[in-house]
Amino acid sequence: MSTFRYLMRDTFRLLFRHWGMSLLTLFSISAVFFLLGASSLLSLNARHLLDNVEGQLTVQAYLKAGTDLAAARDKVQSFGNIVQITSVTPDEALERLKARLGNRAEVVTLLGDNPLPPTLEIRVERASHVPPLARRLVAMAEVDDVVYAGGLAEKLSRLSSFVGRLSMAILVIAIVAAVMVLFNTVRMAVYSRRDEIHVMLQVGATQTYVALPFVLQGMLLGMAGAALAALTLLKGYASAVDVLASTMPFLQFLRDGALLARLGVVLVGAGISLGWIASWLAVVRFIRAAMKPL
Amino acid sequence: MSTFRYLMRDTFRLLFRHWGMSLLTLFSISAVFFLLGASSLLSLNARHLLDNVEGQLTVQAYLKAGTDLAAARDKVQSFGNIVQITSVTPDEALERLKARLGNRAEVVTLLGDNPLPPTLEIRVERASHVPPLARRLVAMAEVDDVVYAGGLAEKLSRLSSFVGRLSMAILVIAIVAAVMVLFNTVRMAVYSRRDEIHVMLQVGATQTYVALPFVLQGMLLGMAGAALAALTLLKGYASAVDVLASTMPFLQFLRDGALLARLGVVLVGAGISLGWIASWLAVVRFIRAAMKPL
Amino acid sequence: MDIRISGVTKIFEGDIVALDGVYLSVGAGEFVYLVGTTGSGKTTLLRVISREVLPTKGQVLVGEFDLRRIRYNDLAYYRRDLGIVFQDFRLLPHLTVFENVAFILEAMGVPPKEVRDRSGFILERVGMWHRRFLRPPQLSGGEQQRVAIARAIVNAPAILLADEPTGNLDPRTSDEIVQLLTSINASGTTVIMATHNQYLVDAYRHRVVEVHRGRIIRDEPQGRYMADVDL
Amino acid sequence: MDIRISGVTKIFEGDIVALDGVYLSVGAGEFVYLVGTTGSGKTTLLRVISREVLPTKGQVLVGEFDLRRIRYNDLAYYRRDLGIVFQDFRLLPHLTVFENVAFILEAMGVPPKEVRDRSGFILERVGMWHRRFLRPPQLSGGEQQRVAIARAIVNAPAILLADEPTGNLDPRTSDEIVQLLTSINASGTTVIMATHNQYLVDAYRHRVVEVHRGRIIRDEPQGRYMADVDL
Ligand SMILES: Nc1ncnc2c1ncn2[C@@H]1O[C@H](COP(=O)(O)OP(=O)(O)OP(=O)(O)O)[C@@H](O)[C@H]1O
Ligand SMILES: Nc1ncnc2c1ncn2[C@@H]1O[C@H](COP(=O)(O)OP(=O)(O)OP(=O)(O)O)[C@@H](O)[C@H]1O
Ligand SMILES: [Mg+2]
Ligand SMILES: [Mg+2]
Repeated sequence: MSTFRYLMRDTFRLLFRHWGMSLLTLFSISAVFFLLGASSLLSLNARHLLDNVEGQLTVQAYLKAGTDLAAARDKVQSFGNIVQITSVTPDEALERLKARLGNRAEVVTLLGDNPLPPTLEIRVERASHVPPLARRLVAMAEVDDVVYAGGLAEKLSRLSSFVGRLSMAILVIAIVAAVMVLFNTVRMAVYSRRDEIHVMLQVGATQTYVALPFVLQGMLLGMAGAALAALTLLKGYASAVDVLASTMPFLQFLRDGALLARLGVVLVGAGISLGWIASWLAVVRFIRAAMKPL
Repeated sequence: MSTFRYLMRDTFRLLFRHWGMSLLTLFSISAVFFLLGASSLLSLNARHLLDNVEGQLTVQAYLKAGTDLAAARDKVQSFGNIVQITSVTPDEALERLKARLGNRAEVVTLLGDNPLPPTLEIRVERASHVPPLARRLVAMAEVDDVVYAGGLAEKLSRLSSFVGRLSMAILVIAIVAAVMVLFNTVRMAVYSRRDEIHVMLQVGATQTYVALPFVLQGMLLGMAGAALAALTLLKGYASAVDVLASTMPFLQFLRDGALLARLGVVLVGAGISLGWIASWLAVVRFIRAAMKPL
Repeated sequence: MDIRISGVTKIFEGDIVALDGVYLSVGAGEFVYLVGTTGSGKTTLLRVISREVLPTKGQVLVGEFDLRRIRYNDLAYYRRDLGIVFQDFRLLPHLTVFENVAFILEAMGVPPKEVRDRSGFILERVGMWHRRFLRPPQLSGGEQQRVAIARAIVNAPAILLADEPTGNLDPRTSDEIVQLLTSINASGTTVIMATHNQYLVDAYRHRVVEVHRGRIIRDEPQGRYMADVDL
Repeated sequence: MDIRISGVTKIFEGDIVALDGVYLSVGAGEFVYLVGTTGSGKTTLLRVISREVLPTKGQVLVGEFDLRRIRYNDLAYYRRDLGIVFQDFRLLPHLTVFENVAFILEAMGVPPKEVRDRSGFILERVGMWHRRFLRPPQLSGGEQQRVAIARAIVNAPAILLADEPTGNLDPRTSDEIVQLLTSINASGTTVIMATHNQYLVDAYRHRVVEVHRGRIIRDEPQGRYMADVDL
């Protein structure tokens, strides 16, 4: 019980003795976690945007005249990654065309025999699924021609994988940076109290008693930094989305409160864990070295 | 001469004694300067983009029939912020219309008397100049109606000022962060050698002799960090522009080599100066305190 | 706890032989002066007993602990049985005199009230109570030394290792300190005191062990000591 | 350089009176023992001379320097005329013995070759040349003290302030050190040495100044000293 009191006192002494260092760490950690959160939001938003756009991703396969639509449809269905297939018979296609032409529909009668092919309209899930699907469709004997927004789909899929890789890289960099910053702060705290640690170990303090204040210091700094970052991020995100949505109304941004709250919790959790790991690494190595006899 | 050798030796000892701290500082400084450079590039690009779009920013002022075009033109000219004014007489306007209608030009003859008003086409420099200009034009007695791409211009000007303020904020934050990081590193270096500094001052070392290695340490770290950031940034920018330009060909990115080189030089210069200031602040306060008698 | 040192040799890096085949037994409750010229190995011998130094050769047994084999976790508990007055004091400059003494007890988990009482009592005893709010850099050399002694004895150790505990004290205060150590010894604590002070060795008779170039060259039981040795 | 201290009082925070109206003149080339009980104010008096401590009242003149008025830039040059053996040594633990002595000369801008020669010579003289590559924590207490003395005299100071320079030395080495200080004194350096060692004060006769509770209570010229004072 009394040990706990001593522990708390020592932890706060550590935090406040070098308060400049503590503040700096806090801000660095916040910056790193802000970056982490921002990149998560970016990639979540990119995915969200793509989902919206991709919802309308359709490949049209014009079949050879006289092909059995149902059979072709079953064949295509087996390809996988397919959300929906709509079969359009030549008659249906003609009806649609007429509807679209409105009061000039009588022109269609000039076409004589219905020249429109039976068609499959295939919806896929992801932009990246379009090009392979198109290639497989072209290879089918039944298919006469394939039409799809190839450029757009491919661009979207490239952009999506770019954002994915970017936020992955940021994730890795941010974690490494957070560990480095925390490790270094605790290491400097340990270093600046090296004589004290030596003496404490020499007069019979256990490793745990010596290490715990440093570890707690690291965890508190990690937690506070991450919490600060999460707060700033979520507040900043709300207003950024407001500004961006009004200038670029054609883009759909993510505004899912539960998801954002979960992001905040994940950030704070990561802050605590990284603080723990980093300070443990920093202090244990030092204590082991200090305990080693000459 | 020999003093210089001692100085160099001590500076490198400082850098390498706590190499973990030095490395961390290097990376933090790099990150900060990277941010700084990236935000500069962002705002330069935003400006560049806006310049491109704004090159075509035109306000059309339809004057009342019978107005003296030249007088009106002179009046508008005095408003300022105006790149170019083209006067279009009713006859010229009619000719243009005919030209645009091509082989259906004879329709114009059905209009009878020329109904087109005399017009001023006013090019401005910035999107933000459009709304005030339009307001002043509407207020003129000679003007019948004003036509401009109001929504677009206003959105552009909001976006532009948003980017401007964003990069200004980043600039300030980055400078403060760089100074803090450098200050703290040097302060910790000073702190970890506090006994040494005390003894040196007590045995007759001058303040300059004691301070210089720390100041040089700060400057070298600032310089190296900024240089690292500049290199990564300019290399990264080149490939980012390649990717972005191929996915968004409708956007014009900045690719002016001389400008980018100048940005690099500015970054490195800022690194050196901030390193100098921060470490000077860190060490001088400490030395003054150490020199103070009890 | 009795101490048995057998065949201990310590060679530091750079082929510096600090101890060279030392055999020494100290029974529980003894008082031993460790004398010898500068650099003869007194401090090293004390550090072997506190396991700050691991012998290159030889065995050290203290109570039931074999210091070669002791595990990290046991080491902390072993050291709680020791009190050490370091030759260079090693007080913590950030803490006040009072805290310097109290933190030892805190590290052992003693409750705050008892920590206050025992620390205060011991500071009274070495005559440093009136300086309890100062920090070590604000003390004179002799005052620091007395705080170091207070810290070493506050946990009522079974063995007290005092390395030159009177180096910065005037003769009168030195007398008082040795009287203090003697009374602690009388209550059962083993005391090993390294010293250069010939006067004290003469005045307060105890067993005398002389070290020279890392070897024990004399070991006189209490009362048999002759004043011609090199301190 | 001669030292004139007139009416110096030093009151530390907490109303601790360390010096209380001290008058003391030391001529150039004198050798003065400063004696007195623990906490009597010897170190404080030496720190007043080195301007580590600024008196609350009174005047200190050393050579042409008025230590109350001395400017920051002059202070460094003033201190180059001093050699100080600190009671707690204050060696730099990261530097080797050799570097600990050499860096003083380096800070004065002495060329590397001369730095090497002079440092080596002085380390020979205090008998620490064979330990030149070790760092202070690897030295015995007495060895550290000798390095501290070497550092204080390497720049051939006009005034040498030695605070308890034999506290960790055995009698024989203490003799050697005082002989060394005496020979330095013979070459013109003023020496002020605070000590608790009655034997040395008796054996090597010099002027003796006794401090008690911050006051000078005795000032005996060389040879007139009587051994009944409190050290
Ligand atoms: N860590 C170390 N590395 C190298 N040599 C060491 C180390 N510690 C001690 N020594 C050497 O071992 C010898 C004995 O040192 P020790 O400190 O035991 O002497 P001592 O008897 O305590 O002397 P003193 O009376 O001066 O304190 C010395 O010559 C010293 O230089
Ligand atoms: N910075 C300080 N703040 C407060 N009190 C101080 C400070 N420095 C010294 N003192 C007090 O002034 C008194 C005289 O100290 P000083 O160090 O001069 O004694 P001394 O004669 O050198 O003793 P010793 O022989 O033990 O070294 C002591 O009681 C000490 O506690
Ligand atoms: Mg020793
Ligand atoms: Mg003193």
